[in-house]
Amino acid sequence: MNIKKSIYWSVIMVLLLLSVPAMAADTPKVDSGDTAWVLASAALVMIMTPALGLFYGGMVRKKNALSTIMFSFAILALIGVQWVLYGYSLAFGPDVWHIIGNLNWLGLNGVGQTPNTDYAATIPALAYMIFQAMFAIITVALISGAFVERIKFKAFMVFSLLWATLVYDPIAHWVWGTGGWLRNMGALDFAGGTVVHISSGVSALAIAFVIGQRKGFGKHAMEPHNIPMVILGAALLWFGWFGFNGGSAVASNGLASSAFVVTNTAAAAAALTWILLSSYHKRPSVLGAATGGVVGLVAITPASGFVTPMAAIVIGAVGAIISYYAMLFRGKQNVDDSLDVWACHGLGGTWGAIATGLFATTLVNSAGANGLFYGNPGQLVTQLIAVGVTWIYAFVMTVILAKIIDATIGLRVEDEEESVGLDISQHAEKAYA
Amino acid sequence: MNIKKSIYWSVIMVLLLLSVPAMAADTPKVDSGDTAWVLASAALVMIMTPALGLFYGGMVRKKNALSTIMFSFAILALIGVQWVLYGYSLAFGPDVWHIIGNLNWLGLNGVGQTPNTDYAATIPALAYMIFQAMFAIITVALISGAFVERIKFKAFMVFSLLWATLVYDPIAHWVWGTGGWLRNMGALDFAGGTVVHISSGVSALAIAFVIGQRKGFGKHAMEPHNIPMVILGAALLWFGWFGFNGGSAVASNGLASSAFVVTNTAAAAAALTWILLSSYHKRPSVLGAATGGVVGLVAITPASGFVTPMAAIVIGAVGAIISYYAMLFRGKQNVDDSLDVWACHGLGGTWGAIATGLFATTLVNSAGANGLFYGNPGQLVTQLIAVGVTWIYAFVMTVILAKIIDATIGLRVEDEEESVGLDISQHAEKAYA
Amino acid sequence: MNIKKSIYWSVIMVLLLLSVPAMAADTPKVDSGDTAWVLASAALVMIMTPALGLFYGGMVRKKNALSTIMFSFAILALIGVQWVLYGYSLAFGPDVWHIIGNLNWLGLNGVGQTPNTDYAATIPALAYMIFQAMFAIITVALISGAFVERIKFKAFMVFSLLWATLVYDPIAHWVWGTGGWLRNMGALDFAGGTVVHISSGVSALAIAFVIGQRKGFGKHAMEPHNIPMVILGAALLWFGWFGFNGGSAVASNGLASSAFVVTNTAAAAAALTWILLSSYHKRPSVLGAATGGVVGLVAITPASGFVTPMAAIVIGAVGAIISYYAMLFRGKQNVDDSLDVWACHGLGGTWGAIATGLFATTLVNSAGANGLFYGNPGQLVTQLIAVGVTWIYAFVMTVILAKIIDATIGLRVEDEEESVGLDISQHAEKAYA
Amino acid sequence: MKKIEAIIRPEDLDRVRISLQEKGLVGMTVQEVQGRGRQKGVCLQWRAGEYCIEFLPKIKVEMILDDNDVETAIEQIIKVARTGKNGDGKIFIFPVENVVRVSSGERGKEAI
Amino acid sequence: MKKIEAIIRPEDLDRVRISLQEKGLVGMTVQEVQGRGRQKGVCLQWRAGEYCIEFLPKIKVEMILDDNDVETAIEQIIKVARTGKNGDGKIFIFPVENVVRVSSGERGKEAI
Amino acid sequence: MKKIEAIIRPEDLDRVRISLQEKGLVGMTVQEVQGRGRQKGVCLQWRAGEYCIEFLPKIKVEMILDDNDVETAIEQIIKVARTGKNGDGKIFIFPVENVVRVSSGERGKEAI
Ligand SMILES: Nc1ncnc2c1ncn2[C@@H]1O[C@H](COP(=O)(O)OP(=O)(O)O)[C@@H](O)[C@H]1O
Ligand SMILES: Nc1ncnc2c1ncn2[C@@H]1O[C@H](COP(=O)(O)OP(=O)(O)O)[C@@H](O)[C@H]1O
Ligand SMILES: Nc1ncnc2c1ncn2[C@@H]1O[C@H](COP(=O)(O)OP(=O)(O)O)[C@@H](O)[C@H]1O
Repeated sequence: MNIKKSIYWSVIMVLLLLSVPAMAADTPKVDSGDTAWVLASAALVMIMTPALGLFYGGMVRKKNALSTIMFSFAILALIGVQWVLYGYSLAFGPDVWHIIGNLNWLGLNGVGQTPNTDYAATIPALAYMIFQAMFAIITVALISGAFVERIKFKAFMVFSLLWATLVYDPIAHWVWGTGGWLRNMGALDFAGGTVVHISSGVSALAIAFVIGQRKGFGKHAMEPHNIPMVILGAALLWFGWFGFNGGSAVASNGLASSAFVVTNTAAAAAALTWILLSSYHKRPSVLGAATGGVVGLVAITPASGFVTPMAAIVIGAVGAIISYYAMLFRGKQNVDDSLDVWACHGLGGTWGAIATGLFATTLVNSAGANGLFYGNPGQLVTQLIAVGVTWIYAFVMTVILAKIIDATIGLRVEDEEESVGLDISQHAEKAYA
Repeated sequence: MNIKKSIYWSVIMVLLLLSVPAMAADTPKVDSGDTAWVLASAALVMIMTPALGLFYGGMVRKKNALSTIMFSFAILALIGVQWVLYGYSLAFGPDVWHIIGNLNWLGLNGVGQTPNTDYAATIPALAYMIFQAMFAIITVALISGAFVERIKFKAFMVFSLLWATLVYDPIAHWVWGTGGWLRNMGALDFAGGTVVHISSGVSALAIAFVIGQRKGFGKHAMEPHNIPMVILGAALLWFGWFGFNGGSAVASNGLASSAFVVTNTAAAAAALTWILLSSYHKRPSVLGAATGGVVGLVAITPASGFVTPMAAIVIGAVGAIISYYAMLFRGKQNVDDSLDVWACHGLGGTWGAIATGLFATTLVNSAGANGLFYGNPGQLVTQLIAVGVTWIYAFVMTVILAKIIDATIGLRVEDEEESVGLDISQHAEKAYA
Repeated sequence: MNIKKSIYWSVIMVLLLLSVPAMAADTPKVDSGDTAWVLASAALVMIMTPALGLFYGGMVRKKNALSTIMFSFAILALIGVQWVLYGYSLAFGPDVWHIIGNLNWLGLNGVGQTPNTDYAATIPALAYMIFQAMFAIITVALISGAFVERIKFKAFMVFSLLWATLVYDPIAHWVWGTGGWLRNMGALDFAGGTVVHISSGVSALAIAFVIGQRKGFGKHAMEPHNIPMVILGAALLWFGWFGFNGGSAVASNGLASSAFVVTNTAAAAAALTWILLSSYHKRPSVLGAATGGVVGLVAITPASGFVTPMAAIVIGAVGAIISYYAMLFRGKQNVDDSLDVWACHGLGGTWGAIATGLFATTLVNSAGANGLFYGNPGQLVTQLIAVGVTWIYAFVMTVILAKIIDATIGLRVEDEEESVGLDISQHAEKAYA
Repeated sequence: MKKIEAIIRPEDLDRVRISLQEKGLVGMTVQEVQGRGRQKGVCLQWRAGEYCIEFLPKIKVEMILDDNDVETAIEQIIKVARTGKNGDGKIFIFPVENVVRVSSGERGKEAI
Repeated sequence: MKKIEAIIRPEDLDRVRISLQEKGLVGMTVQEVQGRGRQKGVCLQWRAGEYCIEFLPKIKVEMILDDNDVETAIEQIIKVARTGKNGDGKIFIFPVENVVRVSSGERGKEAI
Repeated sequence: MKKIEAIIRPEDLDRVRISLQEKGLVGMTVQEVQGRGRQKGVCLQWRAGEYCIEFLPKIKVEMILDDNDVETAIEQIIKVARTGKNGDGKIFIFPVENVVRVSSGERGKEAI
């Protein structure tokens, strides 16, 4: 009796005691380690955008070096403001018909220092927001590889703002936003194969069609003016990509570590593959190694939270092969997607999204799904749908936007301005004295 | 009775159990997440100093490129040692008359692996110390923009050591040290508007007066020799600034995230504003975008732990406008503060400190205070006092130090050495072969 | 009675309650803060390898700039794959006879998201693995300073793969692997004085002997083509080194902070010492400051988890003096270890390993040991043995490998290829247009 | 034999080269130079405000030609590089005493 | 018409340009060169120790002038660039056969 | 007095300089140029595939010489730079009217 009572009361006291953390679990609690990793990751992703500017800038002619670097830097400014004002709300705000966020979070209204458990239960909502900001920024900047050396700076800024708003924000909502229809369908995209790479890569192709070739394209050599700058850019991209993929776990745990590992592995495998391909065709290429590394990073991005390191080697290597031959192919066409955004990001992202449908395994991420090779062909179908939808939407919307801008303020600089170079003609500056 | 007893004992047992963490709370405990973030932040702030070297180095003529980069790199070495030997003790050591730390912590004596709860309750005292070291380093390096292309290297080193000891260490103590008089007064300076930016920016103006103009100033064009290098520097500064401001929360939490967000937002808004200003006056400037970004980072620094993202947009944009016109003004005067440290950091910091008095809100930081716009005009007054005191102290002390050095070892190189360039004349080296 | 019973049951309940975390402690638990710091550190160490490429690349002639940068970048790819496939298993896998790991962990089999308590109890095994991967990568890349401007790219790749497998992986096992014989002996090497720096530095000397001097060595000046690039590389190395040493605590705690602090302090002291040495002999050197910083980082590496900041100043300064005069000495010999890997890393690492035997104190790290100055001469002996063994093994193995490669595919390019430069002859690329 | 030095706009180099090649004039040496003449310098932007530089980037094309080819070369260059505006550039003609081909030791016209 | 090529110290360029402009001599082409002559090379620092280079950076100023202007130009250059020490530089004078202005097709003196 | 302009391979510069110095010919001005002649351009790699450039990096060595030294200089250059293959380069000889040394004002042969 007494015993029973003692037990009874002890249990009650213990439950009471336990209820404190239980209650605490109701109000989501910020984990300092997870927050540290996501903030560090946001910083890492931020540096990727100027790094992209260097990566691209080193590949153009000297007279357009600054202009090319500026595309990325200006996007950091432009989308840095757009995202905070309304971009985040459109992409991640409360769902409207599964296609877009509403404007409740305008000006980050209600995005505060406590977690939003819809997206990340253990980090401040602001941390998640700024991590996502960096994704929006770099995606818009990626496109600039398509129209370097000939676009009007003003047209570039207008295009970028519209594209971010009408292409990126919706796609991000579909795939990542709570209630987004592709997310609901079960499409897997850990860190942005569709949202970031297909959207930008396919749009690059589209705008390359509209703006047309550079003067002298296919006739005169267009020498990369500073390959060490390209390598520096690639290295910083690789470095930042650990935040891009690793941070997409929005926690500092085994999954983040796994994503980090496959990221490095795929990049290494792809760079190595590109070195071998270029050796086979001519010589082991330095520019090629850098390009290969980036392509491997692209390819692993959507899969990075779902696959094993051995799969990462395959994903990286195959990604490199696809992009390599796609570049050769594109070079022979009349399309001047000057820095091969389509071949690198469009196709790299497409392959990565498909590979996710092949190699994903719940052994790596129990919150994910199995792919074809783990007995779930349905996932591949879902991935293909997500890929197809993103291709079509991005391509069509970009053509429309580009045509409208071309018809109004004009996309392209004057011939003489192009000859002189955009640094002088658009910015009244020279890269080097 | 029995019930009561059971309850009684259960409660006691439970309290006993709970008392373990309670006691643990008395001895401050290191939080691994907070420590991770502060260490990462210290690394981020460290890279800012060589980044500053590149930022400045790209803006000078080729013959002074190395010399300019060296200013920052040498300070990393010099103050890296000074801080550990006695600088930290002077700035943060036990208070003497509210104006300086004593020398108890000489050689980091007593600065150990457990937290110093005066400064940061959840990270090792050594982590706080090294985070602060990076602030001392970059502040001294910032001044170098004023006297590039003409100072004797030796004079530079002596000046820097004296300035760190007699200007930086005291001001840091006043504002941040336990017992410091401005801190006691309630002056808010989250990450260094007064301590870092006003102190360096005003001192830059002062030493520019003493050392005089470069030969040919206002007569010949002095072309920036490598603007991509400037952009790289600015990008790394932006990147590192997340540690500068975000790390100043000395914890990995909502406040750190908020500081991170406003940092990016202000920088973006300022860069965008500068692009627009330069478009209005001539063309959208690349050098201007980089400069604007840095100015936005400066302006938000003191406010970063106290204001909302929307306030950050205003702070960044207004900061850019102030610095832009201040540069135009300075350029027309006879003062050769060559890389506009005063216009960027002196005025940016001043505006930021004042803006803190306007926009600060305890909604963002309950440990802070409200500013004018949140009903507390007194805070603005406090801020103005802190600003005024820092201006006067930094200016007067720097004039005195510079004059003494000029009268003894001489501040300035010979005319011929200046013509040939400091790389050859001071370092017997050439930047590029 | 009742009281006793109540106590009795309460205690049982409480123990039951406690047993949950107790049991949890048996299955090692990932700490988010420790993981955040180790992942961030892995990213920091990763950037060191391309940084090394820039550091080395700026010091060679323009015609070999890309080739030199490529050495590091290609290693990132090559060893990034090797490590995952079998390198990690050889170095850290289950011990075989205290000299090598077995192949159980081939393809990272069994290296998962939970901790391996043998190496790091609070972070995922994958995080530890990738952190270590970055060490293997940079070590192999370090050697490349010895044979720049004349090695065949293919020979370089083959050599690097063999060296990683037959030299690095075993030494890493001896010193760091569970069961490794030097570890069992009590040799202290916190972050790689023997494993990383002696092994690479001594091997550099060995391969320099085998490959022979560059054409014109000692006759024509071989101007560093881009010193700002060297400084950028050194700055990123310094930045990354915080992860190298700080991350070697494999936790985010007081020890990590201490390692971080001594790292910065030794680098600063060494850079300052080199500035003074060069001033004494000629002028304060910029290239020298960068070199000094790196040498200080090398010297503190093995000691970084065991010594105080004051010891770090001595270790850095003495390291700089040793390397400075070793370079002067080497320059006068007929050995063309072109970028002085032996003087910087071989001797810096040797001095650091010995200094660990002098300055180590359990006050800093209770899991370490005391050195001579703290009353334990035995530690110095152990350190000397570890140093000696590493010297001999690395030297002999490298000579053998280099000779075999030379006899088969040939180590060195044709004279004409060397004259034209490796960028064109090996890679069909030009660094700058 | 004559030497012509043509100072042209950098963006015209590719087209000048091709137009000369069409006439069989292949050998040439080019370099980047800074020029000033009737064409004014250019004002570039500083961080705020601007600064003006006195020299503009130009390309100097040097060709040693047989006397008969001089007029052809001049025509071809003018055809491509003329816009009629200041800064189109100049062609200078100089006497040459001899030419030696290093690889063969040939001298004179054969060596061009 | 003559061509003068003046090899000067890089730091003198601005002042040389201005002093020539004062006499109405505006047209010129300049380039960075490496020179060696009586002035010895310079020893620069390596990481430890030093290495010596044989060539020093110089500026070459080329002007095509009317015969009457040659002496003026020489005077002006000497006025500014002379320090009396080795390395002040040299002025070479060459014959010119003709000048063509690309924009107008003018030849001879008018085209300068 | 003559001026010789030798276009050589960049990798030969050090040896050319030394071989001229052996004969007491020290004064010279060199610059990096891009050349094209019988030697074809080179095809470099793009990220995938390749592109071909028409110009190759060369070094131009300019020397003003006393008439007597011209043949010596030519010989020395040929000795070092000849491989017998295309691209060995050319030496052009031009007349010089006068030389002025800036530091002393000396003219003519003394000034070389
Ligand atoms: N007198 C001169 N001597 C040497 N170079 C000249 C001279 N005049 C012009 N040049 C070169 O020719 C270039 C074009 O000359 P400019 O007068 O601007 O053009 P244009 O004659 O076509 O109007 C200049 O930039 C300069 O390099
Ligand atoms: N004989 C020469 N041929 C070509 N260039 C020369 C000759 N002599 C001198 N120079 C050039 O003139 C520059 C100055 O010559 P130098 O003999 O050093 O000075 P100075 O004659 O004023 O004492 C050299 O750096 C070189 O570029
Ligand atoms: N007619 C020419 N005018 C000016 N420069 C020339 C001419 N022919 C050759 N050159 C220069 O000489 C270099 C070597 O000429 P090339 O015909 O390739 O070699 P080689 O005559 O030794 O076979 C070229 O790269 C170019 O710079």
